[in-house]
Amino acid sequence: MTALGFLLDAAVVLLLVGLATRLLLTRHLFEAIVLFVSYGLTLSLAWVRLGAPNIALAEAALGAGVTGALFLNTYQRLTERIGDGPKSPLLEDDGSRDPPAWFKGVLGGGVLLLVLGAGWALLGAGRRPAFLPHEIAARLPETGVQNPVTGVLLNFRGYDTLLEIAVLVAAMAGVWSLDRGSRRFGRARGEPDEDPVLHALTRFAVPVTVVTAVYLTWVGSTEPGGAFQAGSLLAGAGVLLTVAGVLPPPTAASRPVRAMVAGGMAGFILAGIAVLPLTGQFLHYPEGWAYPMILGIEALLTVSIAVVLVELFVDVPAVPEPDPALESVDPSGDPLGRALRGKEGS
Amino acid sequence: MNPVDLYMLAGIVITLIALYAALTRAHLFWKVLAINLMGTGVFLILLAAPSRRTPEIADPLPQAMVLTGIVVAVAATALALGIALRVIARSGLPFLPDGDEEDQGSGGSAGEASR
Amino acid sequence: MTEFELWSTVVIFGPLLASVVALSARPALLRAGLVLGSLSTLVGSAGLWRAVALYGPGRHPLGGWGQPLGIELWIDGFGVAMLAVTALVGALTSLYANSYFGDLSELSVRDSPAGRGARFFAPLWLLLWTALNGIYLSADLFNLYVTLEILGLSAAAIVTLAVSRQATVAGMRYLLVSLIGSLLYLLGVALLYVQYGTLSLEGLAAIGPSGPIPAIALAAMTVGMAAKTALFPFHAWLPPAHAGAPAPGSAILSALVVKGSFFILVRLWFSVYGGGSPEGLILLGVLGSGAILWGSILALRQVSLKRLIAYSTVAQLGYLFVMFPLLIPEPRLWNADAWTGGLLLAISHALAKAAMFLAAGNMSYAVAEDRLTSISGVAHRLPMSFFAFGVGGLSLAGLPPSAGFVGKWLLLRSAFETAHWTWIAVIAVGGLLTIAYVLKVLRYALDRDEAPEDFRPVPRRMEWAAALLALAAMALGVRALELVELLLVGGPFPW
Amino acid sequence: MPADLTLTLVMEVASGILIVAGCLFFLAGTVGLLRFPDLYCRLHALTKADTLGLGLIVAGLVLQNPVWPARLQLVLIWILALSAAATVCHLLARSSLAAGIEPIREPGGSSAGVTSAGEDR
Repeated sequence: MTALGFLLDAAVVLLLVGLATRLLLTRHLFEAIVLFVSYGLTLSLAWVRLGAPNIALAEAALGAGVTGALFLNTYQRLTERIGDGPKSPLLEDDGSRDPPAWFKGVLGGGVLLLVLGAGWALLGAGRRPAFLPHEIAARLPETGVQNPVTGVLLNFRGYDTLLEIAVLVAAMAGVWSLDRGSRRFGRARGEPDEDPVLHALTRFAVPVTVVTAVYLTWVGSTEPGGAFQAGSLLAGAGVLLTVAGVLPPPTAASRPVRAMVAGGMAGFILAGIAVLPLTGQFLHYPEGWAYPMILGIEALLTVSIAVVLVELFVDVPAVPEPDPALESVDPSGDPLGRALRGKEGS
Repeated sequence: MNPVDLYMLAGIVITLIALYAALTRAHLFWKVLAINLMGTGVFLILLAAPSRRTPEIADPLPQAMVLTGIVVAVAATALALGIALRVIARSGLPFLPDGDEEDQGSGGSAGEASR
Repeated sequence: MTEFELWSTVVIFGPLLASVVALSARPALLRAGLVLGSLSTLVGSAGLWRAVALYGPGRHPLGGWGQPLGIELWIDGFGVAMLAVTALVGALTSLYANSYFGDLSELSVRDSPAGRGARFFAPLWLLLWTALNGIYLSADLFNLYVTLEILGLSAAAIVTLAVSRQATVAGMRYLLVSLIGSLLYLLGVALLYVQYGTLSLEGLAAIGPSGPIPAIALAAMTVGMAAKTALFPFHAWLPPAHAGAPAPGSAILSALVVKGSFFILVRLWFSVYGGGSPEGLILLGVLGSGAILWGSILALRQVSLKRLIAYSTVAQLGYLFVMFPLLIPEPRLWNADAWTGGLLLAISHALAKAAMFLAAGNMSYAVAEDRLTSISGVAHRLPMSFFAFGVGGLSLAGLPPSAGFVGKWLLLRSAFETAHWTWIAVIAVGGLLTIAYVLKVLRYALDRDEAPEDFRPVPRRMEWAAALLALAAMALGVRALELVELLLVGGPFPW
Repeated sequence: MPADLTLTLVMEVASGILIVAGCLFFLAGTVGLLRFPDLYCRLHALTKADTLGLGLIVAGLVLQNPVWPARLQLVLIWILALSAAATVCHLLARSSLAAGIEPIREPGGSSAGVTSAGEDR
């Protein structure tokens, strides 16, 4: 069994390195994106082999799923723009813009040296006594949850998770600030897709997905699962509903959408502050309150994460032709000033 | 060789070839793809190496770090693709112009052109 | 609940909560968010300053766990000084931004290319502010990584708020550099965790990292952070990004954001690695000298105002790295003059550079152009902005009584004490070049006798914000002693 | 006990056969994906062979697993994968037809058939 296991590990590792190399070397964008998704799925196999089912779930849903979907969606915009000309540099990179050979050579040599050095250093490192894992295991009962990863994420290092949500919100605000606005995606409300099969799948899959997401959020305290995995599942349901025209695409213009995006973070911060008078430290849950508070925070986060992911996926704009007014270097370096000036002139 | 060693070495190799690709592929989408791969390489090191050094107990802390890292990578990818699309919308090409080109541009020629 | 716990909560989660408020993006709430963020950081950092002055360094074990199990905030003089200057610059820049972007909303935001994006300046900036405050208080390797990512994403988004091709390209490049830099940092974190099994800076400092794996880790993290700090020769992304952003964004990026990764470098090299290796310190000093000379020469050659200031940032960041070799002249010995001098320079650069970018923003706002030739005569119409730019520039050049003067003087004194003549020469030449490029701008601004005709009035608040920052940079020199005392709490080796 | 042991042995063997058969279907599906001439044939190969292969593997695993909830979960996984594969196949074929990609009528196919999966869109 160990020999078989080793063969499987070796195959996974070879596949990973092979896929990565091919995807970085290929000149065709579509191929690269397909390889990226395959790479992500292979990687989640690797996480299972390394005894990390929590990560395998997240990798399949977020790393391969959402990221792959983001790339495909963006790719779709590019093909719309160039029509049928497959030789556009947007989709086929002939490498003519790559840096000169000497740069590649020096960098490649450096990278090779680093691979050898780091590999040698890490393989040479011996066993060390593990302190932290034992400590985490010993104090896990105090966190109110039984899944050690959830315990670390939402109690021992809850602050990191709060800031991680802030990263998502920052990316969301950044994407919104690109002002791509209310591009119609799929169909408008009240104009359901005429395709009966898609409709049937939506009606069947969305309830199942929602139930599974609720289950994943809830089970995250004892078993693999949690807000991020559940949120990305819920996002899948949201994308399906938007594509089928049941839900309007969420945009920055809609106040409930903004409220849901900010809600998870707001709830998390307020929970952290609420316990301050009782325990004196931010996010230090009072005794007996850890489990309900963690569950409440996870539920809020699940909704927030789902809305952010749907929004990031749906809100990809068509790429317009270059606008001559904006293409040239802006002389003032200050478009607001220029915009105002245009206003006054007219 | 222990299977965990394999994953750790794969992590090192993937991190560094992805770093190489991020710096040498001019196309923006490959840069974003390469940055994603570089992240996964670091995650492999982060998860495989500690369990190699302390095999007697599973360590949840690296798992929590990798989970956080995956979410951060998705967020960064979304923003990077958004800005890349705008670069294409502005210049028609998925490349960043050379630094020098850009430097010259702001001062002399473009300023004159706008007159 | 100790004072440390109370005020550090206020200083980090105040602006984070404010970003939630600002995300609603109604004009009234945007303003409310900026006010809430500014007030909480000002009050919080004042509270922490008081606490540090009374009790020395303190800590806040978040979640009640303490390191190594949980994350701790560590509050010492260096961190609080950076918090305080960030609060001051941030509050005045928020005031400025409110007029700069608010003015636009009256003119029907919808029609301008940047308009609707500008609604997201406030939430992005408040998230960025949170990340900076988080960095200055964090005592945990992985927590620093997460804050770095918030910082990088929101900063790149702020650059692309300016919609021109130049700004978009600069924002893209900035984002890529920032992401690669963060991942290099994360690689270092992974290696250190592999070796020592802890993420706590304090725990690592107690162990004293040494050996091949920590050396590779330090190298990876240093390259990543140097790229984010735009240390020569990784500086190429900085000028287009800082010059291309909207004026308040330029001030934030140039004055504050680059200090975040600089702070991490100082923490790593000194607090954690206890000085690292002497060769490494000298290498960083040499790169810093390269930045001073190369950045100043390029600044002199620029024909666009904001680009000149941006290159000046490249040069001024060089001084902060000259501090590295001077701080540890001999192993196991640290020089208090180099420490306080280098950090005073970092602080005064924040104030002066923010003043200069805001003043430059006023000038190009008035004439809608950014070329040096087009601002000729602006001094007559915008005396206050002109004054702000001049005073900021003189502080940058290190003329008394500015804070820049005190910082440079301390740095020079430490170099004299240890007879490091090369560094002295670099600092002196850099100062002369700074004066040269500041005078170049002033000459253009005073060029004509009469004011330009094609001129748009600048809101008073925008002028006041720039002038107050410049005055602060000057006044800091008069009150430098308090800051020096603060910076010495904890020193470079707090653990 | 011997009766139980025999039963267990039979179950083990049956489970093994089912799983191996499932893997063979996956192999066939993959070969079809790589070798078939056009999109519609490939879709056919993928969805039909892989769904059946997954079903066989699930059946094999159900025999191995003594816990009833886990068995139900396995079957649920198969049903979900089945419906997703069917729908996706239908949507792909429909949008390809709408985009004007003609199915190949004659056996043997045209020259377009030799492109690899990654290259057609």
